[in-house]
Amino acid sequence: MLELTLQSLFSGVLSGAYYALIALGLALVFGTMRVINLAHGELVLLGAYISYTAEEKLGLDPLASLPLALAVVVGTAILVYYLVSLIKTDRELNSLILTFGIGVILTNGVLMIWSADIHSATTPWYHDATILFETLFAMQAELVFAGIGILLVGAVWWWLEKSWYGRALRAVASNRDAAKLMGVNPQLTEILSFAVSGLLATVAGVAIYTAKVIQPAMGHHLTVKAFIITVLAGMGSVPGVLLGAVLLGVVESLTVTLASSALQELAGMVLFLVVLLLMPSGLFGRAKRRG
Amino acid sequence: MNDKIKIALFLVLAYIAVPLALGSNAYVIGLIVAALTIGGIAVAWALLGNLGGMVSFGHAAFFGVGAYVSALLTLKGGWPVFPSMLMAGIGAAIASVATMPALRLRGPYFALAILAYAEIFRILATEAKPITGGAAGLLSIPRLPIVLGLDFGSKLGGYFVILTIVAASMAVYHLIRSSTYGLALKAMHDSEDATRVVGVNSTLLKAWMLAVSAFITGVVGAFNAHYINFLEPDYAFAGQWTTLAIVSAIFGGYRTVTGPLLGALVVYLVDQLAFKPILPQGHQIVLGVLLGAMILFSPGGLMPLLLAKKKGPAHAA
Amino acid sequence: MLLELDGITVAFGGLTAVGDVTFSMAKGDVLGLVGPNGAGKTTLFNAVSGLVRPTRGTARFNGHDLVSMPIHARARAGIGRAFQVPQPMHELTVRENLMVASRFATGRVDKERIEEILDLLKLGHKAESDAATSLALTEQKALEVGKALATNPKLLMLDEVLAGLETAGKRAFMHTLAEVKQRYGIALLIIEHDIETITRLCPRVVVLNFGRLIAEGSPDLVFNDPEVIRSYTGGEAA
Amino acid sequence: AEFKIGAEIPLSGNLARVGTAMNEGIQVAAEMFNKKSGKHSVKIITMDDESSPAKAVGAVEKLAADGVVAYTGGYGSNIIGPASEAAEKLGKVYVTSGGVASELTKRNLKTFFRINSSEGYARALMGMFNKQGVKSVAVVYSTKEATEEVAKMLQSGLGPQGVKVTMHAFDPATNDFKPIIHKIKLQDRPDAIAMIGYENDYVGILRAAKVLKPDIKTIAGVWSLATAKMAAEFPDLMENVSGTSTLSYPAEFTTPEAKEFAETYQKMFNKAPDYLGIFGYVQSKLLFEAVARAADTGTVDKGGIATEMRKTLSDTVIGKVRFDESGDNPEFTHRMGQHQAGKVVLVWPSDAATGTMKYPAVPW
Amino acid sequence: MAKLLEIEDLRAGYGSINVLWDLSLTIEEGKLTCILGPNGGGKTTLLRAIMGLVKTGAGRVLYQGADRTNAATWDMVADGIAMIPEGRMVFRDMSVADNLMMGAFPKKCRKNAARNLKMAYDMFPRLYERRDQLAGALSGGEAQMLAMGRGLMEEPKLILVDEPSLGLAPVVVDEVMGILDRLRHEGLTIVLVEQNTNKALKIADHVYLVRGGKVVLSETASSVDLGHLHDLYFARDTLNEQ
Ligand SMILES: Nc1ncnc2c1ncn2[C@@H]1O[C@H](COP(=O)(O)OP(=O)(O)OP(=O)(O)O)[C@@H](O)[C@H]1O
Ligand SMILES: Nc1ncnc2c1ncn2[C@@H]1O[C@H](COP(=O)(O)OP(=O)(O)OP(=O)(O)O)[C@@H](O)[C@H]1O
Ligand SMILES: CC(C)C[C@H](N)C(=O)O
Ligand SMILES: [Mg+2]
Ligand SMILES: [Mg+2]
Repeated sequence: MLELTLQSLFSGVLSGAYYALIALGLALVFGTMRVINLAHGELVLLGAYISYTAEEKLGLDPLASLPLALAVVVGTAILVYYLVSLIKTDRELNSLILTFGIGVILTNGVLMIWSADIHSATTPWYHDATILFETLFAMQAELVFAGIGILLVGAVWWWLEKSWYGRALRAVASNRDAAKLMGVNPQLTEILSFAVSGLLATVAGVAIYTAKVIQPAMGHHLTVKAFIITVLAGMGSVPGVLLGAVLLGVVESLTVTLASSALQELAGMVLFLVVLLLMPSGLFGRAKRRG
Repeated sequence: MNDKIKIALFLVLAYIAVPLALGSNAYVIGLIVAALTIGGIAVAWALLGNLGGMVSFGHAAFFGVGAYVSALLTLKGGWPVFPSMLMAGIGAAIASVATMPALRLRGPYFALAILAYAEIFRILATEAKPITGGAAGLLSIPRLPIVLGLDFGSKLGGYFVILTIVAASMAVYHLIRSSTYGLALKAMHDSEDATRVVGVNSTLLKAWMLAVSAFITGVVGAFNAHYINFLEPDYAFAGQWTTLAIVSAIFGGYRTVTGPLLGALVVYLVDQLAFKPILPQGHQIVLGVLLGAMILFSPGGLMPLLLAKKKGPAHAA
Repeated sequence: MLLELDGITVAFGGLTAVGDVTFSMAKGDVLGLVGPNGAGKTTLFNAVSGLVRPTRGTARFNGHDLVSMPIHARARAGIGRAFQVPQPMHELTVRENLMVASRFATGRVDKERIEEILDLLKLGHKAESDAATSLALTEQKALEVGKALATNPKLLMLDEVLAGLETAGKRAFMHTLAEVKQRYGIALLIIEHDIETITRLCPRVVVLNFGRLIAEGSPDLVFNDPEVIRSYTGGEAA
Repeated sequence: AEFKIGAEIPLSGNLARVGTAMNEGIQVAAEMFNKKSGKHSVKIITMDDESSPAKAVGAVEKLAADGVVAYTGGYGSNIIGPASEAAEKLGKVYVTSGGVASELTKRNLKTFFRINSSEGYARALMGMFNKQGVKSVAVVYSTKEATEEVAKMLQSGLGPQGVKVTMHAFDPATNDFKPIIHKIKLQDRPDAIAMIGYENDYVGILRAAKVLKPDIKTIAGVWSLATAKMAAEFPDLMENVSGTSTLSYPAEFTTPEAKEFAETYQKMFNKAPDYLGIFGYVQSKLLFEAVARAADTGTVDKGGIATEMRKTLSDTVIGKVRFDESGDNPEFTHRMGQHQAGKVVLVWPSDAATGTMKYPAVPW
Repeated sequence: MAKLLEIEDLRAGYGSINVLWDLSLTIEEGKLTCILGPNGGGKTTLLRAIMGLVKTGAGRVLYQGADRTNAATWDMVADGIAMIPEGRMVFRDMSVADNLMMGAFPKKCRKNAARNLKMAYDMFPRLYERRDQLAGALSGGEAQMLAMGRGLMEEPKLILVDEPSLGLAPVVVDEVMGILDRLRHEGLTIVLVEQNTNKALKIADHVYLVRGGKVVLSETASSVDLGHLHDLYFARDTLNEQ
C-alpha cells in the first residue's frame, strides 16, 4: 500500500508539473490583462501539431521542433492580442466571445489541416522508463517536461516579480493610466505578455505531443483545465499555479489509487470547490481592502 | 413605435406568421426549436449576467438537472409531462441552492465554480446508475402530450411550447429589470459594498436571481428531454448548453431583453441554414469569424446595432 | 445612546489598525474623528458599517448589537456612510444612485427627498449623468453624502468628504451639513483633516493614533494636547 | 433509377475522427455499388451531425426533405438513439455500426438495423482469453456507455468460468494511467489486462504499462486497436498487443469482393482501409442491395426497404450478417488480431487465423 | 527665464463634454507655478491633457519648445515630465515597494532606483513600515504619500502635482509643502494644483486661477491679493446660483 501511495504521489506531482505548464500561459494573460484567453488550449494544440509535423515530415526530435513551433504559436498569440486590443468596451466579457471564436476557428483549422487522427511522438527515448529509488516509475518525457515546467514557472515568477517589464505588466493590469504615467507603453507590455504566453503554450504543446496523445477536439478541454488551475491558484499568482496544479495532480492520482479512476474528475472538481469556498480568492489570492 | 405594439407584433409574428409560413417544413421548424432552446438558456444566462452581475460557465448544470428531474418524474413516477416540467424548474432552482455557497465568489471565480458544479452533477448522474441509468442514459422519455386536441409532441407543437417558455422568461426578465430591484442588481455589479451600505441585501438578491435563472434553464432542459426523448449525462450536462447560450447572449446583446433570443436565432440558424450547406465541414470557422467580427464592430451585440441604426449614435464615448 | 463602541479592536494580520477604542454618541450628537494618516479612522468606520469584523469588542446601535448585524441591515437600522474613496454605484446615474439608496434602506423611493438632496448638494445638473465615469472628485464626494442621506439615517458617517474642496466650497458644504442636521435631526460622525472645519463643526472630538484613542473632548482641549500636536497637527492651532 | 441515400455522420466535434473513417467506407460502398449494378444507382448525401444528438435529428429531417430513401451512418449510441427514432417516425430505414449499446436494439424499432453489437466484441475477447487459458484478468475500461457495457459483459462472462476478474473504471478524461496500472501490478497480479476504451486510452495504458512492466502474460483490447494505423503510428507500443479485428494487416484479402474493396479504398483515399471504414462499407452495401431489391418490387416508398433488409443473409467482409426482429445481427462475432512485427495477424478464432498466437507475450 | 512648458488655446474634455476652453498658460523653468481654482474648474483635466491622458480637441502643448500635443503619455514621461496624481491612482494590487519601483521604470532612472527608493522611504517613513503591504490596503493618506514618493522616483525635470495635501494630516501637509519647496530650490520645475490656497501661496512663484476651463488670473505669487482671489473664486458660485 505504501509503495502504491508513494508512486501515486509521485505520478501526481509529475502530472501537476505538466498541468502547470498548460495553465501558466493562460494565468499570465489572465493575471496581467484580465483577459481569459479561451483560445489558449488551441494555441497549445497548435504547438503540438507543429511539433508533430516537424517530427513526421522533417524527422525532428520534439524538442528540436521548438523554434519552429515557437514561431508559429507566438505569431498566432500576437495576432490574438492584436484582435483583443481592438475591443473597445467591456473587454473582460467581450474578449471571452472573441477568443472563443478564435478557438473555434483554430480547432476547425487544425481539424481541416491535420484531420481528426490521434498522434503522439514516436521517439522511443521519451517513453522509456526511469526508475527512482527502485520504486518510483516515470516516463522520461514526464521527467523532462516536469523539470522544464518547474523551471519555466520559476522563470516567469522571477520575470513578473523582479524584472522591470514584468513589474510594468502587473502595473498595467492594476491601473492602466497610472502605468502610462510611469512611462509604460501598455500596448507593448501586453504584446509581451501574449508573446510569453504563446511561448509557454508552445512548450506545453510540445510536452503534450511528447508525453500524451493529441487530437483536434482537445483544445477546449485544455483551456478549461488550465483555467481551473489558474483560478484555483488565485488570479495571476504564478507560484499559485504550480501549487494548484500539483495539488490537482496529486488529488487526482490519489483518488485513482485509493478509490477509483472513474472518480478522478469528480475529486478534482470537489477539490476546486472546497478550496474556493474556503479561500474565495484562490490559494494565493490576496483579499482586497474595503471602505 | 410604441413598445406595446412592438411586443404585440412580435407575438403575432411568432405565434401565427412563423407557423403558417414554415409549419410544413419539419427541418426548419426543428432548427428553430433548437435555436429557441438555446435562446431560452441564453435569456436565463443573461438575466443572471446582466442583473446579477454573475457570469456563469456552468448553466448546463441547471439544464441537466431540469432534464433529469422531468425525465425521471415521467418515466419512473408516472407524472404527466407538463407538471413535471414545472417541477424540473423547481428542481433546478433547488439545485441552485446547492450552488449558493458560490455566491461568495465573484467574477471568474464564480463562473468556474458553477462549471465545477455542472461537472460534479454530470459525474453524479453517471455514477447514480440505479436512478439515472448511468452513462447509458434514458431512452424513450415520454413525448409532450396531446392537450385539447393539440399535439404538443409534434414538431410544431414543440415549437409553441418552447416559444411560450422563452417568451414568458423574457417577460420575467423585463419585469425584474425595470423594477428598483433591477437598479440595485445592476449596481451590485461593480460596487457591491457601496450597494450594501445603502441597505441592499445583495446576497439574497443574487440568490434569487440565481434561482430564477436556474428555474428557467431547468424548464428548458426538461422541454429538451421530452422533445428529443433521450438523455444521458454527457448530453444533459454538455458544455455546449453553456457555451452556445453565452455566445448567443453576448452576440445578441446580453444587456437587452431581446438580445439573447435574437442572438440564439441568428447564431444557430445562420450557421445551420446558410453556412453549413456551403461549407459542410468548415462552417464553424465562419461562425468563429462572425463572432469575432461582431465583438469588434458592435461590442454591445446585435441588438444595440439594430437599435443604433434607427436612433443614430446614441451617446459618445 | 445611539452608538456605543466598547473596546473595538481590528487587526490585519500582525497590524492592529484599531486598538481597544471606546466611545459613544447620543442622538443628534456631532462628533469629530481625527488622527494622523493610517491611525485607523476609516477602519473604525468600516467596523461600524460592517465592512470589517472587529477582532474584539462590542458595538451597539440604538441598543441593538451591531457586530452580528449584516451590512444591509445596519443601513436599514439607520447607519449611513460616505466613503473616503468615493464608491458610486456603477452603471447607474446619479439620480438612480439615490433611488436605490432610498428604496432599499427605507422601503420606498422617496422622490421628494431625492430632489431635495440633489438640490442641497448641487448635483442637480449631473442628475442624469453616469455616476461612475463623469464626475469630478468633489462631485463624487457630494454623491457619497447624497447616497448616505437618501437612506434616511439616524447616524451619518462622513469620511473626509470635504477634502479637496475649495475654501468657499467647504464653507458652503459645512452650511449644508448644519442644515441637514437641523432638518433631519441626525447625528454626525465626521472624519476630517482640516482642523478649522472640525473645530467649526464639532463640539466634541476623538483623536486616534496608531489605532488607539489618545484624546477626547472639545476641539480646544484636544488640539492643545501635546501628544496630538506632536503626532497630528504639528503645532498648527485651530 | 438513382436513389438518394442519407449519410448522417459526425465530421466535426469530438467524434470527427471515427465519423470520418466510417464515412470513407460509405463512400467506397457507393462507388463500388454504382460501378457494378447497372440498373439502379445510389447518390450519397452526407450531413455532418457535429457530434450532437440534436443536430443528428435535424440532419435526419433535412435529409428526408432532400428526398433520401434511407440512412446509413451514425456514430455513438447516444446520437444514434434519437437519430434513428427520428428515422423511424419518417418510416425510413436507418442502418449503422457506430453504436453497439444493447439499449438501441431493445427498442424494437421497425426501421433500425445494426450489423455489430457489444456481445460480438466481448465474445471475441473472451474466446481468445479462453484459448490462452488465462486465469485472471484486470479489465480497464472507460466509463462511456459502449465501453462500460463490453466491460460488464466480460465480467459476467468470465466470472462463471472461474476466471478472476478485477474491474478498473476510468474517466474518459484520464490521461495518466500509471496509478491504475500500478494498482494492477501490485494488487491484482493478473495473467491478462483487457483494455476497453479508445485509441488515446490504449496509447496511455500501454505507455504506462511499458513503464511499470506489470508481470502479465498478455494485453488485449477491443475496437481501434489491432489496426494498421496503430501499427504504423505506435510501433514501439503495439508489439504482441491483441484487439478485435476483421482483417489482418497488410490485408490478405482472399475474396474478390474484399480485394476490390481494398483497391477502391486505396484509390479513393490513398490509404489502407480501417476497421470503421469496413463497417461503414458493409452496412451501406447491405442497404444499397436492399434498396435495389425493393426498387425491383416497387416498394421503396412502402416500407419495402425494411422488409428487404430483414431478408438479408450475407457473407460479408466482417462475417455473416442477418437481422433479427429488433434489427440486431445475431451472427456478429468478431475476430482477434495480434500485432506482430508491424503486422496484424488474425489469431482467433482458429478457422480464421492467419498466423500463430504469441502467448505469453507483452510489448516490453 | 526659459519657458519649459507652454499651453496654447487648449481644448480638452471627455467624449462629448468639453472641459477646457482655449486655455493658455506658461510654465517657467525652475519655478513653482501654482494652479488654483474652484472645484470642477478643469485643473485635473489640464494636467491629464498635458500628459496625454485625455485627448485634446484644439490648441497646442509645447515642451522645451517642441510641439508635444497629443504625444503618448509614456513619451512625455521619458522626456522628464512626471505627474503625481491623487492617491487613488496607485497600483492597488501591487506592494508598496513595487509601486515605488514602478516610478523608476523610465530607462534613465533605473540605475538610481535603489538610491531613490531609500530617499522615498526617508521622506515617508510610514511607507517603509508598509513596504510589503498591497497599496490597495493603504489608508487614504498613506496612498497619497505613495503617489508622491513614486512620482519623485522618476527623477523628473518637471512635475505636475495634483492636490498633494488631499487627505493628509496637517503635519504631513507641512512636510509635503516643505519637500516641494526644497525640490524647487534644487532646480526642479513644479506645477502645483492645490486647494489649500494659503499654504500653496507661501511657496509659489507664480499663480494661475482656472475657472470654467479658462485662465481667469495670472499673477506672480507675491502680488496676489487674497481678497481679489477670493472674489474670482466666488464668481462661479454666483454664476451657478442664477
Ligand atoms: N485590509 C487591510 N490590510 C492591511 N492593512 C490595512 C488594511 N486596511 C487598513 N490597513 C492599514 O491599517 C491602518 C489604518 O488604516 P485606515 O484606513 O483606517 O487609516 P485612516 O485613519 O483612515 O487614515 P487616513 O487618514 O490616511 O485615511 C493603515 O496603516 C492601513 O495601511
Ligand atoms: N471622466 C470624466 N468624464 C466626464 N466628465 C468628467 C470626467 N472627469 C471630470 N469630468 C468633468 O469635468 C469637469 C472638470 O473636472 P476636473 O476633474 O478637471 O476638475 P478639477 O478642477 O480638477 O476639480 P476638483 O477640484 O474637484 O478636483 C467637471 O465638471 C467634471 O464633472
Ligand atoms: C465498435 C464501435 C463502432 C463502437 C463505438 N466505439 C461506440 O462507442 O459505440
Ligand atoms: Mg481614512
Ligand atoms: Mg481635480
